[in-house]
Amino acid sequence: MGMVRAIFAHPSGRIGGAIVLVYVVIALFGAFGLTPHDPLMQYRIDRLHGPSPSYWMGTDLFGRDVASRLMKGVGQSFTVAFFSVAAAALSGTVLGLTAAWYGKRWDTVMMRLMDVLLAFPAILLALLVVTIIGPGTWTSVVAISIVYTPIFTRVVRGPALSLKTRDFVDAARTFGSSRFYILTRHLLLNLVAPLTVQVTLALAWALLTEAGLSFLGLGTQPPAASLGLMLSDSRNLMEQAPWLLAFPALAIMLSILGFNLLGDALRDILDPKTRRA
Amino acid sequence: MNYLIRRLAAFPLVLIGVSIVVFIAIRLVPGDAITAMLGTEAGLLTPQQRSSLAAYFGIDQPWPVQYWRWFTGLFSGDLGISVTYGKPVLAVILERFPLTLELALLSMLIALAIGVPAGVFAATRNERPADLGVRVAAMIGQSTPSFVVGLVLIYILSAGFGVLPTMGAFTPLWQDPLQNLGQMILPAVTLGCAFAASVTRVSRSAMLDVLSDDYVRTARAKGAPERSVIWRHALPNALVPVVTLSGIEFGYLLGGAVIVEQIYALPGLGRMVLEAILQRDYALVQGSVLFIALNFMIVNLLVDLAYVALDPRIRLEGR
Amino acid sequence: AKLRMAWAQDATGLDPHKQTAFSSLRLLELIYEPLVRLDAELKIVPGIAKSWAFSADGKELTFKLDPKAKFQNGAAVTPADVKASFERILDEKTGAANRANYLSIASIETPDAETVTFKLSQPDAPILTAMTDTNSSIVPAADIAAGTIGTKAVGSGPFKLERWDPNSKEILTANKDWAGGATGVEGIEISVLPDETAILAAMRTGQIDFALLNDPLIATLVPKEPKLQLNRAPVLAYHVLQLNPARKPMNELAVRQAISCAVDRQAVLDTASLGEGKVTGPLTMPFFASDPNTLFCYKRDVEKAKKLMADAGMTGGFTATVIAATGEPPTAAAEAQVLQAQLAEIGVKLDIKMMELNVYVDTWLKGDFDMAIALNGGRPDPYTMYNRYWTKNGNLQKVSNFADDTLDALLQKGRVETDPEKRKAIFADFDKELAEKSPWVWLYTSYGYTAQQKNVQGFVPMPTGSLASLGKVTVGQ
Amino acid sequence: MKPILSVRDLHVSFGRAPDAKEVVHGVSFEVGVGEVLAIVGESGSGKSVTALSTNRLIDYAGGRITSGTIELLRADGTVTDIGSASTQELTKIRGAEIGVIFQEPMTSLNPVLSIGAQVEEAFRLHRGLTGRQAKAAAREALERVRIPDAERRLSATPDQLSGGMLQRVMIAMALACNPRLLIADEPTTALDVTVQAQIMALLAELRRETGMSMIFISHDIGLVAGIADRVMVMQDGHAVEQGELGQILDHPQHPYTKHLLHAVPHFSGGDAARTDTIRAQADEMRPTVAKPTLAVDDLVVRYPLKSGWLSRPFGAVHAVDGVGFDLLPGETLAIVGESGSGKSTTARAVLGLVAPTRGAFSVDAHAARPGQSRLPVQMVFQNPYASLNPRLSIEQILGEPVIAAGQRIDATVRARMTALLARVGLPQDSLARYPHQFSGGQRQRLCIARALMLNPSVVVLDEAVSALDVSVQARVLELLVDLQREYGLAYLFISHDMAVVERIAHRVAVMFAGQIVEIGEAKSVLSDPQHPYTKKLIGAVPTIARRRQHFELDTRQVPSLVRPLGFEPPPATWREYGRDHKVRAEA
Ligand SMILES: Nc1ncnc2c1ncn2[C@@H]1O[C@H](COP(=O)(O)OP(=O)(O)OP(=O)(O)O)[C@@H](O)[C@H]1O
Ligand SMILES: Nc1ncnc2c1ncn2[C@@H]1O[C@H](COP(=O)(O)OP(=O)(O)OP(=O)(O)O)[C@@H](O)[C@H]1O
Ligand SMILES: [Mg+2]
Ligand SMILES: [Mg+2]
Repeated sequence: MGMVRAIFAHPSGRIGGAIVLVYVVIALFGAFGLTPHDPLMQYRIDRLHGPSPSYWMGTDLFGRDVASRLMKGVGQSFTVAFFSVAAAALSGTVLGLTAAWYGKRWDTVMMRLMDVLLAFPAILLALLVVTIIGPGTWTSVVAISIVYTPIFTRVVRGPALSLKTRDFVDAARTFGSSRFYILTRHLLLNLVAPLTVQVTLALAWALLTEAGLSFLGLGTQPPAASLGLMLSDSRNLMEQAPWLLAFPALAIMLSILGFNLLGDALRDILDPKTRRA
Repeated sequence: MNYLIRRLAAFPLVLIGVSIVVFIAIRLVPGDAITAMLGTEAGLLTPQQRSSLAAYFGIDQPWPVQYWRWFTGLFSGDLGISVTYGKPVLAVILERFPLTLELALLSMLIALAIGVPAGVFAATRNERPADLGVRVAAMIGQSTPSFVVGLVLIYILSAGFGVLPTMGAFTPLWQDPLQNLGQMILPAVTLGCAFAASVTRVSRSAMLDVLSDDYVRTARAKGAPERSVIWRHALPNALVPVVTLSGIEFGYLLGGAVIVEQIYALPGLGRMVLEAILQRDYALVQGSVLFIALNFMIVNLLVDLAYVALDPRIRLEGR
Repeated sequence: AKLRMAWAQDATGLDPHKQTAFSSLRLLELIYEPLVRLDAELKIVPGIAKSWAFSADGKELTFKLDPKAKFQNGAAVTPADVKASFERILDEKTGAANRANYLSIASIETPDAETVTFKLSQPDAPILTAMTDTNSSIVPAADIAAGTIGTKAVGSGPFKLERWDPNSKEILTANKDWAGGATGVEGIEISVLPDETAILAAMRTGQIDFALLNDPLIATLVPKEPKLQLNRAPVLAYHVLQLNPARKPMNELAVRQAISCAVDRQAVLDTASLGEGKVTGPLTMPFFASDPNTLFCYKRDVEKAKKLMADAGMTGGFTATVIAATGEPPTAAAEAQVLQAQLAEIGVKLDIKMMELNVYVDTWLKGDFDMAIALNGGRPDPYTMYNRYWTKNGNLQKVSNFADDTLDALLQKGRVETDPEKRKAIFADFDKELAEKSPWVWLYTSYGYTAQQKNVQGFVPMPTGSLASLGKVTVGQ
Repeated sequence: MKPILSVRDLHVSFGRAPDAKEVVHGVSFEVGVGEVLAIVGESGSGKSVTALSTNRLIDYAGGRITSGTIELLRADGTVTDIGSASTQELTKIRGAEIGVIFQEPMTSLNPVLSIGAQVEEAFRLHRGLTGRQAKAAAREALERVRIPDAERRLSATPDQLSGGMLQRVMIAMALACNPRLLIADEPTTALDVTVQAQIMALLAELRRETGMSMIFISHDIGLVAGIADRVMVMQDGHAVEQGELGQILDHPQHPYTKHLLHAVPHFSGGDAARTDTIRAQADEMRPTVAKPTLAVDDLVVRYPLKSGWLSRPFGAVHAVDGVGFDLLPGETLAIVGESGSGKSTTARAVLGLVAPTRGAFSVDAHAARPGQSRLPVQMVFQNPYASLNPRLSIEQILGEPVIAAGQRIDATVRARMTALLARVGLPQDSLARYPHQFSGGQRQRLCIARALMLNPSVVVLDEAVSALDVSVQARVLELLVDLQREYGLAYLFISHDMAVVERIAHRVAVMFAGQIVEIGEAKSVLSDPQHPYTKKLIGAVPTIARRRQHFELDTRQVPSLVRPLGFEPPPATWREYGRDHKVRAEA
């Protein structure tokens, strides 16, 4: 609760928090079907209608209400972004922590492995994952989390290496504290700040990556909507129906803006240097 | 020196790892060169026809045999023959690489040329309106998908102004530098946009950290003018994170920028890999992934070396 | 003048006997020529052969070659080249795409320097149409012997391939020795612009004279440009919803018919292709095609569909997965979504599964689907077009999963019949029967699009999508 | 004659107008030409802020001069009001007329620029020198501050020089343009005593040479005694007292000044050493107690150095080389020595944080009571900020050793926590708080409480009070002594501060280059050092008694600890002085 108050006391946290909150509300409305129209309903006679009082953001090729689909899509995109980032953060943290702690060969092997993953073209990775578990929401989650794991590994490993040499870790060793205790309480707990910031950044990037995957048909499966899919579906209709591109693009930009602002605020709030005592 | 040799010694191991993963990965994906070539017509082939085509594409042997053949070929610089291009894989890659390198360099140049000054500017006006303006612009730049930027740019230029750099018929730099730059500028700007945005953000926060360091105070105490304090004393110390970011992004770009290459019809590595995958050109996929991985590792190494050049405190041995 | 041309998908190879991809054929037909060709009405006209004739018993087909026909290396096209080309096609090791159409060839004879005679084991009317295919092009016997087919393109067509950077560009120059006479342009420079919006942008700024378009969403923008012209030609390829009659409940005739009745084909066409096309039955070639309104349930009838479902004991409907390839055709995802909405009305719940093209092809060839959205290629001859699916030993039985005595008999009858009118009657029955048995739900045929600057003259759009008429195209100032 | 600097009623605040926090409340002082004004006071009293206001560097830290005048007498005889000077004018004044030396030489030099470039810059900016001339001037400047081999150092970067060396570079830079006023903000706090002595000597000499004025900031009155003409004492942003050096030292008026002079430890050459020597009693009266709690014999710690392709070792850093001592219950052994002499490494080896290359140590568990932890040695680290995990609550921090020992946090443990907190003088509600909510001294008390959670018999204190403010230091020392008496703790106390050592140690061991060169009873060693190194060390300690003492300049380098592979030092021979005092004989 103190956290929430701190975010809203921070100037960019206030804006970022408000944006993210609005998105969450929109996503919840979408999830509970509180949309102006049925997002899957095809109003044949109203195909490719521009924004109007009955269709706030116009209709798509099928005569479906863009506003309603956007509300659904936000939920879908956020789900993918949230789960993939959570998975990447979790595995990246475990790998980064152990790499930093055990060092030596394990560290070398892990970091080179991460290099391999980073060096791999993402689409090949995605294609592979897709054929193993079939296309869809969870495929995107797995594919995106594989792409982001090395990044989290690096983000964790660097500070963990320096935390490892801090006096309180030495102190813990003189008490004979268990490795697990040291790793979780002394290292991990102090990584919360960089991790939180990275998470908000990764959330933003995951939204874009989901768009890229949908572009290749590997992401969300139609007729479900995600911001990325709506965006890539609309590219060849850009001239006939610019609203099809504009609204999802705006939605993505605004949400990323929100995450970034929130990330900036969290960095300030969680940084002991700038934290108010 | 020692460090360099040890890092280089790790290359082959990583590359072997990459090669095994890519070899298996691409074969696990359904479809092969035959379905890629014939599409649904592949169903008309008799088993005899199919096996002779498989032999033609070199995919008739068991996987380990195929791998071994390919792997031993590597030592004589033979990455196999691309079935799409009918040429040695290495030749195909090297043909495409200059463009990719040029595009990556250009976008990085644009990103650094815009991002660093913008970041520095914002940092020196911390929390004032100018700073907020730069930050919001950077966030917008970072959050716009590159294909949206590309499509909108093309549309505005062609439909709005009736001008467009030559699409397709790509001219290499050494044939006609002007024509080449004309073709490269839009894609480079498209990529550079998001890149510059991240550079701006990173250099801003690095500068903010550095500006509160003691030696900056020392420089001021010496009577150095503000310009010199910022550019000569502070900036070099803020470059490490900027180099890290640029290195990672540059490394990615050397793997090709699929979407931008696609939109602007540039024959770069990214599209080549995508098409090689779609056409199940196994040798080309393997060769290019290996090549991209090698590039990535070299860039990483260069970044590490750049750290040392930038900051004498950093020692490589422990890293 | 040079013709500056663009397309989104590049050729994938140069072997005219093996390459079946639409994009490869468009390039190869500018370089190679078959014995005979089709014109815009799909009538057979001379190619390398000046004239041809079936023997009375229909078991011998004789061609007289055009003495002017020359390969781009200067050598004349001889009966030996024809014989070698067909032998290459027939050789199982080649893996030639068209081999199945020539199984009736018993031997090939070359009595003199102008004549080639094909001896057939049985009368085979469709064989002549098959020979119009670019996949049956004549290549130099010497190149076959040298094994350079596929790496070096030497044909007898209007243009010579000067340079090919796959997925980037092709440079073609006029073939001065072309038997068809002088070409209208000095050469063609083809750019591969993978994004069709970029093609349109390049045409708007006058960088490109002529382009091939796939996506109706882009094509429909062309007529709005004052300097541009859109050419559309109805094509033989058809959009279809393939059912898998080997899987429950599609094995029930009533269920399949119910699906057919529940589909509003015009609506699919209107939405997915912006109305660019024509609702069609199984046969798409104008000469054989029936009026769609005479076919089973081509008028949407949801009540009837529901009744049929009830008859099959499926009142509650069922769930099925429909596969479609990403971007191939560009309308696939849209078609799937419209069909999904329509079938939902009779309780059939479709799950759409988009696949990368090769994965799709692999799955399709295994017949491993409940339903599939497909764009299947058409052939000028009904037998050639459908024997693979609907004869009992058709090569693609595994895909169609549907063997039917009536259909099989009709196809065999049509194959040996050489009188065009009688053939037409036979295939009309076939068309009706196929629509009624509804193993698949045929939807519509779309247009093949080319766009050009208005100063480009002489291009003839073809139902096969062929660009062969580029040989005579001129670019005005 | 006019004073060079005259400050009147200076008020400085931080933050923007509405929430501005004033930290200097109306300070006035003058610095005469050629005079040294010392500003003393505890941490946070506003010394730095006052000094940095005189060239408006405070602007860049977010500070603002809200009222008052600062008048500087320029070289050309004019007087400039710094408070209203333009930025251009200030750039001309800074460096040229007012030079500054900061506390932390390690962080105050730009790490990415060469020493030469940084020193040259001063000449470029104010003298208009360029190229070779600037370089030559920089070399001369380095020579002037007695940097050996100046030519070569020009191209070195700061990380390649020691702290003392860097501080000389700072001085060279500050003096480059012969400023008429030098601000030295705690220029030696981060340095060893011996190095400190050298820097002080250098400053004194340079001042004689150039006749510049100086503002010298320190919290160590002993140090000030050696250099200042006049002293200003600050407390909470007020100048509570100022006057001639002698007057302040001999007749302090303000209670705070008195406190500074009397309550905080000052080195007095062994006179203040502890007399409750356990060892003497043990030897004479209770031989059974003579069993040491901790005995260390021939401890060796080496860090191998590797090079070449295959990382072949070519030598080793002999960080600790054959150290031996023992420690009785209730006794304090202080280890002194300058930076890098192996003090911390010895402590870390005893704690098991580094693996000794050789040597034995035994910890006598029976010496203590039941309820003993598995590790009867506990540690208190130098930096109270760094040794407490900022994200754990005090309850979690105190509970950690208990959990590590495999016990649960129950009511008895909690009771012990509160009792210990009360014992070290912390508020009762501390358990739910976090480290950042405590001051430095309080944090060090927390560390002590944590070390005591499991009834250790030995506590290792590595520079445990060095980071604390002088008056806080005194209180923590008292606490330590009390706790020692109460629990019979044995302390291994590591410090470079002789004044502190004098207050707490029963015995002193002097380390030099990884070896103990002198060890014995505190009073004896401190008042009558035998080894030349010990003599030098003690001679370098500034004291009030040795007022205005003339420091000797000494530019010798510390010996390298890097030894070739397989090198073994010759066995030590010891000479005995008195009952408990022996000295290593020089080879
Ligand atoms: N940049 C700043 N922002 C806000 N407050 C500051 C800033 N710098 C110093 N202060 C406050 O001003 C007061 C005086 O600080 P100053 O640095 O002058 O103390 P000092 O006497 O030099 O202490 P020390 O001996 O620790 O160096 C302190 O309360 C400090 O918290
Ligand atoms: N991990 C290590 N690897 C190599 N050398 C080391 C290592 N740790 C310490 N040393 C070296 O061992 C020597 C002794 O270091 P130590 O930290 O014990 O000195 P110290 O007396 O505690 O100094 P200070 O007063 O600065 O704390 C130093 O020369 C140091 O450089
Ligand atoms: Mg200070
Ligand atoms: Mg130490």
